[in-house]
Amino acid sequence: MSVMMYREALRLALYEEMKRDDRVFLAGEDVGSYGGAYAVSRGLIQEFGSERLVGTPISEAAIIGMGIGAAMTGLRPVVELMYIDFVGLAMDQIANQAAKFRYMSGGQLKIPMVMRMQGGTGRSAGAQHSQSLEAWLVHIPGLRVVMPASARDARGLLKTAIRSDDPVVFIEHKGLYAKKEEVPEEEELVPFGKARIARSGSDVTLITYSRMVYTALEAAEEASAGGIDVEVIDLRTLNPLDYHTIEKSVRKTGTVVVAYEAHRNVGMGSEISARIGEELMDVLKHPVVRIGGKDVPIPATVLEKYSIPQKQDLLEGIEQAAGR
Amino acid sequence: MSVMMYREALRLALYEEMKRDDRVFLAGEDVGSYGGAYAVSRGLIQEFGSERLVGTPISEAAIIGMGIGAAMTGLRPVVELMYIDFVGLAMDQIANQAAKFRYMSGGQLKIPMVMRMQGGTGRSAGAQHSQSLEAWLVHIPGLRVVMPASARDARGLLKTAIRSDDPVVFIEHKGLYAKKEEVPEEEELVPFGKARIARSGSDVTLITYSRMVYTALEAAEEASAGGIDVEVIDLRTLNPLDYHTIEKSVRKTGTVVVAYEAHRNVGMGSEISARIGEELMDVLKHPVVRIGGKDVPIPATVLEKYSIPQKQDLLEGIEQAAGR
Amino acid sequence: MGKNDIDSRTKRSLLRTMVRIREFEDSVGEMHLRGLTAGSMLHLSVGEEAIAAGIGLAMQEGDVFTTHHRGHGIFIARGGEMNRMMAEIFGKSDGYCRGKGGSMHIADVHYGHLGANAIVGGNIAIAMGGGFTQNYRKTSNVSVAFFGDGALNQGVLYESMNMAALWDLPVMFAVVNNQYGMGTRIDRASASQEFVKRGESFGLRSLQVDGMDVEAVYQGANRLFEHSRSGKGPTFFICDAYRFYGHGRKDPSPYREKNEEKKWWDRDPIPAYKDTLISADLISDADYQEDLDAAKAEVADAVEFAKNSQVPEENDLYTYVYVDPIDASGTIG
Amino acid sequence: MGKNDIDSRTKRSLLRTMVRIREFEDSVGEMHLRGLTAGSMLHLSVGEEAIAAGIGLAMQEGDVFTTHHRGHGIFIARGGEMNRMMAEIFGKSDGYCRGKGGSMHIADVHYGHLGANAIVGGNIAIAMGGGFTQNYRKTSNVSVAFFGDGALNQGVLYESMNMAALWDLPVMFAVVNNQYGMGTRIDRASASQEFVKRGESFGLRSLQVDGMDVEAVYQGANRLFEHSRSGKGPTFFICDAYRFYGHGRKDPSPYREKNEEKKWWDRDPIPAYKDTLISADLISDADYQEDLDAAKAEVADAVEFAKNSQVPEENDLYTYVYVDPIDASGTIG
Ligand SMILES: Cc1ncc(C[n+]2csc(CCOP(=O)(O)OP(=O)(O)O)c2C)c(N)n1
Ligand SMILES: Cc1ncc(C[n+]2csc(CCOP(=O)(O)OP(=O)(O)O)c2C)c(N)n1
Ligand SMILES: [Mg+2]
Ligand SMILES: [Mg+2]
Repeated sequence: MSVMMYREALRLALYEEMKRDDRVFLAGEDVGSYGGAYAVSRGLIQEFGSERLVGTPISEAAIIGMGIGAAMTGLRPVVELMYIDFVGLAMDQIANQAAKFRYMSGGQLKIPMVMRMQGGTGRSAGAQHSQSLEAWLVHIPGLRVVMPASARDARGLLKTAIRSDDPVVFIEHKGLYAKKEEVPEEEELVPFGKARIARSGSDVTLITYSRMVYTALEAAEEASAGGIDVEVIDLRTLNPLDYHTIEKSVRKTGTVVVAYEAHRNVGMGSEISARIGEELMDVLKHPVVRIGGKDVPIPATVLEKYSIPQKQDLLEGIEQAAGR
Repeated sequence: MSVMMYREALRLALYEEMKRDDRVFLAGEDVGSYGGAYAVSRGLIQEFGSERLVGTPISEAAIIGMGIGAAMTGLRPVVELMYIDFVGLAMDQIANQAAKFRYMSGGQLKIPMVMRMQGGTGRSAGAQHSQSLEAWLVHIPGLRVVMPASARDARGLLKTAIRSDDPVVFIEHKGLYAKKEEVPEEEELVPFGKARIARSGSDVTLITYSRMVYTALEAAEEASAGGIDVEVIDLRTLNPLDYHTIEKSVRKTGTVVVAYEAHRNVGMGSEISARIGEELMDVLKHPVVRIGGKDVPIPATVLEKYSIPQKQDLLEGIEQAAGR
Repeated sequence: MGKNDIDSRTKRSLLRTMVRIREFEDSVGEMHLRGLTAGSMLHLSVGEEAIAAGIGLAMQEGDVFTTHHRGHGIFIARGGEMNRMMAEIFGKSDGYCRGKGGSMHIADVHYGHLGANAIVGGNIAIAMGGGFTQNYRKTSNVSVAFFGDGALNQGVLYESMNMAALWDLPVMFAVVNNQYGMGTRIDRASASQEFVKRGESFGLRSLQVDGMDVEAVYQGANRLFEHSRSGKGPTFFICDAYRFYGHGRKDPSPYREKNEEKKWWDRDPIPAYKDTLISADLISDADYQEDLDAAKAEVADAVEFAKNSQVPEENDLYTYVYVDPIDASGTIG
Repeated sequence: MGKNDIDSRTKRSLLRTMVRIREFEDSVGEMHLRGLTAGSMLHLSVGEEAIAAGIGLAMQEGDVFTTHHRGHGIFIARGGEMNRMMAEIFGKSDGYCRGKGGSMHIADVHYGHLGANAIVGGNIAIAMGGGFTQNYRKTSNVSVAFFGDGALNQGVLYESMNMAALWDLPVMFAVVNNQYGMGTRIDRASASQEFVKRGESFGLRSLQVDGMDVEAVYQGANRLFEHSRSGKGPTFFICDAYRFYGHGRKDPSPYREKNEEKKWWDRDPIPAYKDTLISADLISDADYQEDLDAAKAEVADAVEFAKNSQVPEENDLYTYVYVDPIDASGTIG
């Protein structure tokens, strides 16, 4: 094991996959000599040159479209949108083209492309630079959606994403890049569709993903001091969703909190809560408690923190679910 | 009352509002002399001229952006995307600009704009012309989302939308344009946030919206023959959502079916099911039954019909919910 | 024979290709009117055959392309098999897309067809990406984006042209200018008609030709492809033609002047070219008749094939959403 | 005095405006380094003052505009109140956006500012819509979209230019070309630098000027506005300048040659213009000192104002999401 930052773990994955397979390249705004807005690709251009670390103009739709065409013709592009907030400029390419062409062509075409993007709050960057828009992407069949929380998963899932033959939306969290964690020396591929039990517990199942995993772990520690033993599930991939792990945990605890940073209304948490309510009502001791981001644009400045769930909110949710 | 088609009811609303307020105009591809792809605006150009029936180039992002700027400066634009499937080209303008500028400007700017678009299956038009993407829009605070099922509501809600000071996404259904219904002679404004009981019943609450209301009504009739009395709720507006009416009905019936044409995963139905499960578990006699579109791209051709809920699916859902 | 002269075999091919397209389109239009095709939409390229044939025959093996929603003719010019095209348009299992795509989404990796597209402009950046691969792999192949005049006002075109020019990608942006986007005449959609300048201002070698003149298209395409194949970057090729039928087969185009239609019908690229070749003694009447008969037979076969092919079944709904299977524990979200 | 001559009052105003912007920007940058501003992002327009002053002073009452993320200077030139700007950048309740927008979303309906925008190119079509209203109402006002060279490759620019040209809207597309988009030099982003041609090819009256020369900018803007105010349609105005600081205030711009930076710093628009006006006896040293002192005082006041303003409270989170109240039965979805 070596200790490295989330951004370094991502860089390691890119490095390993680009070394392994010369069809893999990275394209996006300032990914080359600048090294990426969050320094994920820093240094890679020295290794791979500007043919494979392709700095692009500010043209989000064409960046994704280029990746689709390159993937259809045999390359394995990793394309980057600097912020997930810009995905609205490219949703046609992502949802109408990348997601659908395999199906529409009756299985003839395949699009082995990873779309890296970065979201979430934490830098008071305002309503157009702080969003969590994964719900848009999970809603569209044909895409895979991956949201790693830990450095280890960041590396292992990015490698799996690059080897996947399907278009994968890979969403990093801007608040995690500098977080240090252990990552195995040896190569590791983390499979899609397998959630991680970030903390095991017996009283309450707390389901979450991406940066909220850490808030959940803190809340779980505090709750355990109060005698509530919380199991924290880190979903890791939202599509495919590892419902199996969710179900097993809920059958054990009978109580669920779902927490997510995105707007609460019609979010990933809505789907999880709905599905548990529909399929596991008989084992639920208490209704699912769902805690999402507020349904307001995300303010710049100090107001930002009120717009997304804080540890205290999760704690209250845990207590509520546990019937305290 | 006079009997008219859904498209005529929409045209009537446009006519009435344009007559009443000369700040109102309609802009979109082929809305002028062509009369709109689904003939909604046919004939209006003769009345209002090309200054107010503005045929645009095929530039979805700029169409919405133009509407935003026009709305900010005092006009009341109705802009049209020919198919909701094209919304991916304009999501930045809709979700980052129209939805957020009032908030980001601390209440200084307002955007009284209606974005008309049209979705759904029924014409085997393929994966890029048949989608129901309302979930993307409902997820974004700052937008209103309206989906009329009946001709009467089409007119009354469009009038309310045009008079709203907020950006409204107004989603028509391609399968409804030719449907004839009674519409009052006198002016009628249908308020936002009020669902309609399309059929009252006591055993099962069936919640739906847009064209699926008709499938629901048919299924309800058949179920009643089998002794299950179904209440059909037509939501009419998805944001604001009339949860009050939902709750009242669910408290009465204790059994819920939610049906929608959009992809099932992370859809509007997920939110409704989640919320009922979370807030009304104590009154539920049976878990919520949720029936959505399949999580596959929508095929052109005969396969289309299998991709969205049919009467038979709703009937089975009703029976399941009723514990038959 | 000079460098730019066209040999007589090629001339006959150009004519034959146009004839094959016209026969296919006329027939598929007829089938649509008879209710035999699946889906409500069918866009014919009758009147645009010289563009499909001219560019299509200038392309080479290994070249790739994408088309807009009006792409039957282009694909036929690139080798598209009428049987599987017709079956797809009928919505049948033997169709190119197994009945999932329909007229607007035909694709064939084998012939380099990366897909027809129902989003105006949606195919452009994808073709640019095909050129990216060709450049990455240092091939001398090209990639062509075919699109209509309506797509000239989709922003992604300019993003794509800029990127292609920036990296000298071997991409042709080919405008099938049929003067209309649905009911909107080109001058009501594009403020300036100086399209060559648009391309040049982004650094593309640009050319506009009479798209009713198949030789002009063919020679123009050859010149532009030469530019790209030799590593000099992308090109912008505007070919002016006319959409003889309506936007969809059933659209009577009330928004067009009958005079205007007549003017263009009089310039129908097929009979004129046939006459030219016959008067120049490059082909005989019998040659032409042979090609026409063969085309008719090919189309008739395709109709039979399509009729006899199976309708997809409910289970087919779920195939080809993803490539990678997900192991048992992961249900698809 | 000839038609294009600038009177001395205006010259002093141009200089004073640049000085006010520079003082504001230097101060706000300092506050950012001291951690007094809210949010991680602060983009300064130091080096671009001549563009803001030159276009800003050529605008008239009733004109509207939108800016990109680097818009402080432009807004100051259009009347923006430093107090409320500074308070907004500090994230305070007395800020223009009540602490919800921050540096990148300042707006002021009163002065026609329809909002700064953090999406590159996101503001362009909105300004075009402002021009739509002016045309609809038959005013002689104009609408200006200010954006950076990076936005030259966003498709929505070309969609918007085409629409504006098609309908003769009084819109200026104003490029604040500071040679870089983050770490990407303009020639690595735009294949061709012939931007004037890009505008012309869409039918816009187009002009490129030295954006370090405030009089050139002012005169160019006047000429172009005249064109639009007289109903002749939109214009495209490229002004070349340089971003003296990094992309954000804290970015040391390692990707730029120090030589290049020096070359541009040597062309700093403010001292040069001051010297010109003084040597031409149009203003005195004392005049300049007076203006400078006033600017410093104004900025110092703004800082005090911002410091003393309240921080927004949790409840403020929920205001201004919508205009229309929803009656009691309708919970917000
Ligand atoms: C993004 C988008 N906007 C609108 C449409 C609806 N539409 C389909 S074809 C068409 C006209 C396209 O004109 P053109 O590009 O000239 O192609 P043509 O039909 O003339 O071959 C329109 C507006 C669409 N399919 N996609
Ligand atoms: C659509 C979009 N893509 C990328 C970004 C990230 N970004 C912010 S500023 C910037 C550079 C913009 O360059 P330019 O337009 O020249 O403006 P400048 O910063 O030089 O004033 C980038 C890439 C963004 N905000 N929006
Ligand atoms: Mg056309
Ligand atoms: Mg710049």
